[in-house]
Amino acid sequence: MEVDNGTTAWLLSAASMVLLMLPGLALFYGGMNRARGILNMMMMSFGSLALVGVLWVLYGYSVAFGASQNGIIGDPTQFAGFKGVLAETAVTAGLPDTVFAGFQAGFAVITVALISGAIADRAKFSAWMVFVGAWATLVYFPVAHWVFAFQGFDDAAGAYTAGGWIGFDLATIDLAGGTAVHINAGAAALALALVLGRRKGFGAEPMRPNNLPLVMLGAGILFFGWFGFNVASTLGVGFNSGYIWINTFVATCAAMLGWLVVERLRDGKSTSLGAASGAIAGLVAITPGCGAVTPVGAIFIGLISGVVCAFAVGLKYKLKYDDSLDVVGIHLVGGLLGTILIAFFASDAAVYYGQNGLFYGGGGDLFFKQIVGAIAVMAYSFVIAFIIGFIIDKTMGFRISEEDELEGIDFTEHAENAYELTGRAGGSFTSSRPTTTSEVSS
Amino acid sequence: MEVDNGTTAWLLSAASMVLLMLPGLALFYGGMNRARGILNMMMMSFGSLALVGVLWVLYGYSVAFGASQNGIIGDPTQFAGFKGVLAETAVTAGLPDTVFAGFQAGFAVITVALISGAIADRAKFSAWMVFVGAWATLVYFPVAHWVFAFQGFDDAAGAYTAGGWIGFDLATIDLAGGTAVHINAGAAALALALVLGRRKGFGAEPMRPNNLPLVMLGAGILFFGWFGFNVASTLGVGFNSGYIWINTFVATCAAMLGWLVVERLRDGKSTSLGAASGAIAGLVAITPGCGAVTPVGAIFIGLISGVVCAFAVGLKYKLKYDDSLDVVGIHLVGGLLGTILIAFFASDAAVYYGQNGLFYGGGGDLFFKQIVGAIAVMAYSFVIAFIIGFIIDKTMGFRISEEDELEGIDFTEHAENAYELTGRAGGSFTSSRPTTTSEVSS
Amino acid sequence: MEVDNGTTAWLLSAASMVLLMLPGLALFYGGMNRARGILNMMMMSFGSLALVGVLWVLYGYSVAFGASQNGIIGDPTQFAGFKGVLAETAVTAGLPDTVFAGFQAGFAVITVALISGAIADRAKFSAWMVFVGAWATLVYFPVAHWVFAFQGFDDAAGAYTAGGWIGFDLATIDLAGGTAVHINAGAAALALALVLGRRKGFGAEPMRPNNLPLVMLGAGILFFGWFGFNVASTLGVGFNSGYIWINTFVATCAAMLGWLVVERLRDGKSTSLGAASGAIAGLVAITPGCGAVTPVGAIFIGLISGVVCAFAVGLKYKLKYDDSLDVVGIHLVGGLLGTILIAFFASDAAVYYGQNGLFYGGGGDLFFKQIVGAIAVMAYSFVIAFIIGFIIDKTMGFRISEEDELEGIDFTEHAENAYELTGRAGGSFTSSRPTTTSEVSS
Amino acid sequence: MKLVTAVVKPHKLDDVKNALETQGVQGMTVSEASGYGRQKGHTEVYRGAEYTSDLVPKVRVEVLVDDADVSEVVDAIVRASQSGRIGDGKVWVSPVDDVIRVRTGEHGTDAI
Amino acid sequence: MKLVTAVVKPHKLDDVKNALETQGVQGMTVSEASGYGRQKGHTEVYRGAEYTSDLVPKVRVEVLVDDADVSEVVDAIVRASQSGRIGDGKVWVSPVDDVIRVRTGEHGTDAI
Amino acid sequence: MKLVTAVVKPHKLDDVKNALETQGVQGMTVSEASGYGRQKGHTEVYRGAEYTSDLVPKVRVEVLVDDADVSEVVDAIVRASQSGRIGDGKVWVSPVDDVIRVRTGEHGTDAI
Ligand SMILES: Nc1ncnc2c1ncn2[C@@H]1O[C@H](COP(=O)(O)OP(=O)(O)O)[C@@H](O)[C@H]1O
Ligand SMILES: Nc1ncnc2c1ncn2[C@@H]1O[C@H](COP(=O)(O)OP(=O)(O)O)[C@@H](O)[C@H]1O
Ligand SMILES: Nc1ncnc2c1ncn2[C@@H]1O[C@H](COP(=O)(O)OP(=O)(O)O)[C@@H](O)[C@H]1O
Repeated sequence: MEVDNGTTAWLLSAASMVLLMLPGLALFYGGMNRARGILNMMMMSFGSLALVGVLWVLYGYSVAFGASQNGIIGDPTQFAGFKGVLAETAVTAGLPDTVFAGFQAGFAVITVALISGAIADRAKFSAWMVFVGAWATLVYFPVAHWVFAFQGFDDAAGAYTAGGWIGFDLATIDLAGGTAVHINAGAAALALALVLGRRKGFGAEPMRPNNLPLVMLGAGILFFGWFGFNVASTLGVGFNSGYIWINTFVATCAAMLGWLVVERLRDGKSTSLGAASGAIAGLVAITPGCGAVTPVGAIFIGLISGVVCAFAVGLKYKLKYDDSLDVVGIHLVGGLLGTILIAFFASDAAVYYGQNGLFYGGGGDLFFKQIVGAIAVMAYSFVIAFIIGFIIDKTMGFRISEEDELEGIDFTEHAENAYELTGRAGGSFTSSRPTTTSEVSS
Repeated sequence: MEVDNGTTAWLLSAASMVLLMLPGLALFYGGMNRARGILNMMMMSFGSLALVGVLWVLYGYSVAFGASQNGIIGDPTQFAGFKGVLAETAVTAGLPDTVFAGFQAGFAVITVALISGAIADRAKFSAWMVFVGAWATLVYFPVAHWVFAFQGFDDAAGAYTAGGWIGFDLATIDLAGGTAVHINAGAAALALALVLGRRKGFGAEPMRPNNLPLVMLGAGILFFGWFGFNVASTLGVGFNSGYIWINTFVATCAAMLGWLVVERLRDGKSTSLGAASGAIAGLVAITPGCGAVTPVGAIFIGLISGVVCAFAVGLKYKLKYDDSLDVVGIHLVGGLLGTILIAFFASDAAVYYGQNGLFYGGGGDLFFKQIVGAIAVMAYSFVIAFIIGFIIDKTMGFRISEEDELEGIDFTEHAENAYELTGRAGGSFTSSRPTTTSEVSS
Repeated sequence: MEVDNGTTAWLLSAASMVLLMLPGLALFYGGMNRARGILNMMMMSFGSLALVGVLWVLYGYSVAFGASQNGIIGDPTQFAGFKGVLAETAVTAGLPDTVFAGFQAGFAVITVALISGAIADRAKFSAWMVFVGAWATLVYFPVAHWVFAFQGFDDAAGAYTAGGWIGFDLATIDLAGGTAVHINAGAAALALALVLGRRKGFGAEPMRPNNLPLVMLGAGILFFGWFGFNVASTLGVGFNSGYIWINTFVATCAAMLGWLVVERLRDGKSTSLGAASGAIAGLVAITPGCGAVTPVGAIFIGLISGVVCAFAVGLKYKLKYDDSLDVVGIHLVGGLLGTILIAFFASDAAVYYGQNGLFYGGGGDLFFKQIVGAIAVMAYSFVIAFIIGFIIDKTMGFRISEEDELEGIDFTEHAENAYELTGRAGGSFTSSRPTTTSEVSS
Repeated sequence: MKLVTAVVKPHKLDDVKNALETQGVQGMTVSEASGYGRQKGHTEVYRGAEYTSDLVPKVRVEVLVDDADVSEVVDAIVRASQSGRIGDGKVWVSPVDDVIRVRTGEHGTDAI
Repeated sequence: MKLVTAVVKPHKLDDVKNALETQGVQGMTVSEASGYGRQKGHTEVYRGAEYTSDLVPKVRVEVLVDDADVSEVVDAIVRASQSGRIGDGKVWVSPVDDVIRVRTGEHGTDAI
Repeated sequence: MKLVTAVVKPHKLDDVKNALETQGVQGMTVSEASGYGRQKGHTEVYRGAEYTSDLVPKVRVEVLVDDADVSEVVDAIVRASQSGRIGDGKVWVSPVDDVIRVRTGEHGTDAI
């Protein structure tokens, strides 16, 4: 099949935009963390980029997008080491498979990184890296197959003939990963928060964000990349791209409004952390349905997710699990909302899916499909993540020592402190770490 | 009409790039602010994103790009809630209207956010949000119609048959918003600076930027996004795109040089704030004429704007209005320069407009058109912004209390402090805000 | 020739992405610097953007891509001031020359900026700017011709008929600038480090990075932009774009892993500076060969460069040259590695070049071509940079006074301090610079 | 000789400085601090959770003075930083055996 | 009146604060510092190079107290911050001639 | 026992530290400060406006010493930080009633 240059151009941009979300996420999480652990938090994202990236080429892409074995998993050897992908003829609907494989690489890398927000300031970096490899292999790659694999494009029918059991067989609507990305990461985050336990001082000390401007920048970068994430998930360019872009945009705006209004009414003041969190909540919630609802539907989904998540992030204090940076409150809750609200707000005016939800005269079967898809991914991810985490904890140990936690994980795990800002002065000491030096030798 | 995939691909990228300018602007302004108000400054940008984004879908796009009512305003009901835009047949010159609507959304959001730089550290967030809604509705949406609305594309003639009174009827050259964006925002900024009055200590304390690396990063992000802003404003892809890209690039470079040389000669030293400001001044000035001048013309426009704006930012001390972050000195002055210099530097070698300015043997009518367009927008925006601001001030009050201003607006309006950088230490206190805590309950 | 909209769309995006690398680099270097010199470090990047950008339009593009004079240099007058480029007919292989000229502008700007990392905290800004102009003119523009100039595209043969002596005549494989960008900048950096001498305290004080989150963000932005850099260097869109994207991606991941593992084994802990440096090392090393190797080959090139560069950055302490931010250790070493490893890992499965290296049954001639290309650029750049630096030092002086160096270059050269973070408090003093003020006058 | 130490609200720093200059004081040392006294901190709500913050940001001003000038200097500081509300701050006076000016090596009162 | 100054490990601040409150102490001033004593810093390896770091981060707590309360306050601080390891910190007591509460202008013991 | 406090130029910190170690001093506490004395700050021009800055960054070094060692320690500090130019800094000596080592609970001279 021939390459469509316009489609390929957009997918190349979009794939790169998706990758920019990785440092965006690292900033968003890192800035929200306490200062003593910002680097470790960022390193958990960068570490997952490094490892999942290599695994993706070695076998991950093949597990996710190899020939479907009954909708459960792709053939893990078919594209191992990208053999077969590297053929000029490997082009689907105008898009070279290599470009598709690159676009999807970003999804894998980011989904794994999302989990790290739940275990701030207390996880051994080595244990995290082991978790990354295991969870990507056992959970992400197969789940991506369940949701994103559509195979055997029949040019005559203009439709796929095989694929993953959720996306293809069950036909749950999830364009860009409400289930495979957000519910998936959110459920794993909850599991790890339980395995690792709470930070010392959780619920007693404020543990305020160390650098809110970086949080807002991180959110802004995620916002930007998300347009690649959502819009390019149709793997094409055209009319659909436009309204998916608009839906992504306006749901984010509405969610910010929703969150800020909740804060204003409940706490008296709207915060910048609320604006950033609201934006992410909206982006998460519109991810599965961005191609299934109208812009007005997107406004509702955004508003609802902004309001609900603004309350959901408080749950951890009540239920006493330390989901440090609100991965559960935003990604799991937002992902569930977004996946299920499709059953209400889907409209056939959004022609990419062309289905109507309950509010537009549609039937209950879509509701069923959405619920099953969401719960399946949530349960699977939670259970496997818990098991992996438990095994790591019992063998190599997942958590750093209490002493190291008090000292600060950046220094004890990475030998670094984030900031040495004392500027103009000649002496390089700072009050936050020792730097006067007697000698250096290499 | 059929969708052109290449054009749509570029516009999707460009629309996303334009949105990235919003966090870029928030950083640029936030970093330039004093530390006590960086979050509030960033929140004014994010707040305008949230509100204007929703209004855009509800009626803004329709006011700006609905069927022109005598060039004054678009039909506000035609596309309300994006009805009508969401039709697969809504494609103009190869570009789906949904994509155009997304691209233009960024312009709306950013123009409103630009204004906030003039009222640092002293505006109630709620009052700002009211202003955002009112000014977008009464000023931005109609003015965007005046300048950007071109309608009824006649495929045979290859030209539009209706549109806004400035862009279409008068045919002022303003490709990407010298008038509609920069003069518009700059004039409103001046009005608000007058309505709100000066910060306590203005002209007596230094009020230095709190985080210059963020200012430079913000300028860099704006620079990046601006290529989407300017280049994609032709709504096509091709030869024109290339030289508009080059003009945008080289005018920025030249303006930086101009500003840095002024600082060197006048103050003895070139500053990083000067480099960042110079880049923005150049980008502002080339915005209207990027498709009308040659690269050498762009160098001149850049140089002139860099030099003139480097002086213009000092005006506020002389005239004693507190345009805190130089919105007037850069956007209003740069926008006026850029709009008017077209009358001199336009060259028919730049085929998108194909007109000659005074320096290339053109006539004075272009000068007239540019002046009228510029002054009309400036006057309208200033007057309406002043009235809106005045009403807000007399009713709900626009300014925070003096005590809150001294305490710091981030804490008093948003319950936050930007930085908690004390790192490695176990105790979470910092000297810049209280954090020791007796108890937490949710 | 007709414009290909898809190709042009991607190149417009890519050209903008490449420019975003400039602020990315400024952050990466700035954050890695001591606090007293972060702004100067960023200003060296922004200054090179400003000056090289203008020179590019005036004559740089013409020197690099004007009609080849025996492969040594382009005709410097042919496109002076972009005359001739601004013709609608100037389209090569579907891409307007204006777009190509913009894309290549970013390469010029960034290559020069890369050098600055070697001379942290001690170079007069004015002297640096003189160096920028001279080195760009005498080294970068001609070397870009040697490596990147391919001219006289013969549509029938589908091949070029003239070009630079390295890229075209010798046919060294260097898609995106292993030689022209990284070896070139790295060699010049070494020369300047020798001309300027060591910082006071080099080898005795720790000189730790002042802001590691900005380093990681900078690396993330560079990563993003690099996809434009490498992938768009084929000047087309299609199958090749996809695997070049993948190669760039996975080499980066592998290099991060390599560097982090070295740190873990050697120092006991993996650092965030290591993750960021490893990513850049991988990106540098894959730059020349991204179109010549398979993804598995890219993993090896990445791993090797991550491991080798992790050791190479320690050389400066042994050999006692102050390559402050490791331009030599990463760009020169990584560039050499990447250029030479092609001779081993090239595979004809990568159809863009379709050549086999030694590990895939290829012959030794490719090794020879790679070595000659690498050494020629290294030697030329080092010698000319040393001469330029030496002359500047003997005439205007390249280095600031010892007193200014102790005081901090940001303040003495740019009248600024990077951070004024004391937040909420009313008094604007900080301990790192004086700000209480008696009066202000403009 | 005495050392007068004042812990006051940050935005009073300029006023204190001016008052001291008017008093003829020739030097001072300033640093950041935080603290509490009668002013016990206050309850904050953030992200739906409630905190009680105790330590409020302050600046510390230290002035070396001749015995004779102590009460004038203290009065000047108190006047400049007094608003009558809790949190206004604390001033204390402690004995100093000797003062040395580094530049000249002078000792005692001359060195102040 | 006396000024009790304690330089302790940063993560002991909350414990010290609570101990002082239990003791009935009504105020304190806190600031950042770094230092060394018997605890001599340690060797770090970074980017393949070795460093010896000397200055370790600490917090400084200052409390004005009545002469009568000095030993109790010192004991409370020592107990709260003691772990038995080097780097635990230092406490010292110095004389204060006068204390003034800025808000009221009160002098002496009443102002503490 | 005495407390020697020195406010000196930041880039002299390493020299002061080394001088004290040579003198056999076993510990010190360091913090950031700013101040002015004879050195009155200077005029800066920024973005076309002129400022007079008064407070210059300094570091404060505090050393607890035996009465017998005071003059040696003071001399060592002065020598290490003296450049003969204004802004060199100030050193002062104040009495200390008691010193306690937190780790061991020792009091007095032994605790220094
Ligand atoms: N007993 C004390 N010891 C040390 N510092 C104190 C003491 N009491 C108050 N302070 C300092 O004075 C500052 C202002 O105290 P304030 O709340 O005005 O107390 P009061 O009204 O009791 O004087 C506090 O933030 C603290 O830094
Ligand atoms: N002689 C001294 N003068 C001033 N401060 C000291 C002195 N000795 C120790 N300190 C302070 O006390 C802190 C803790 O000291 P530590 O290492 O526990 O010493 P020691 O065990 O000798 O008491 C140091 O970081 C330093 O700030
Ligand atoms: N009277 C004073 N009280 C407190 N600190 C002082 C006093 N005079 C000077 N200092 C401190 O000493 C530092 C250096 O003072 P310097 O300008 O060298 O003054 P001088 O030459 O008068 O000793 C100042 O920055 C300030 O921190």
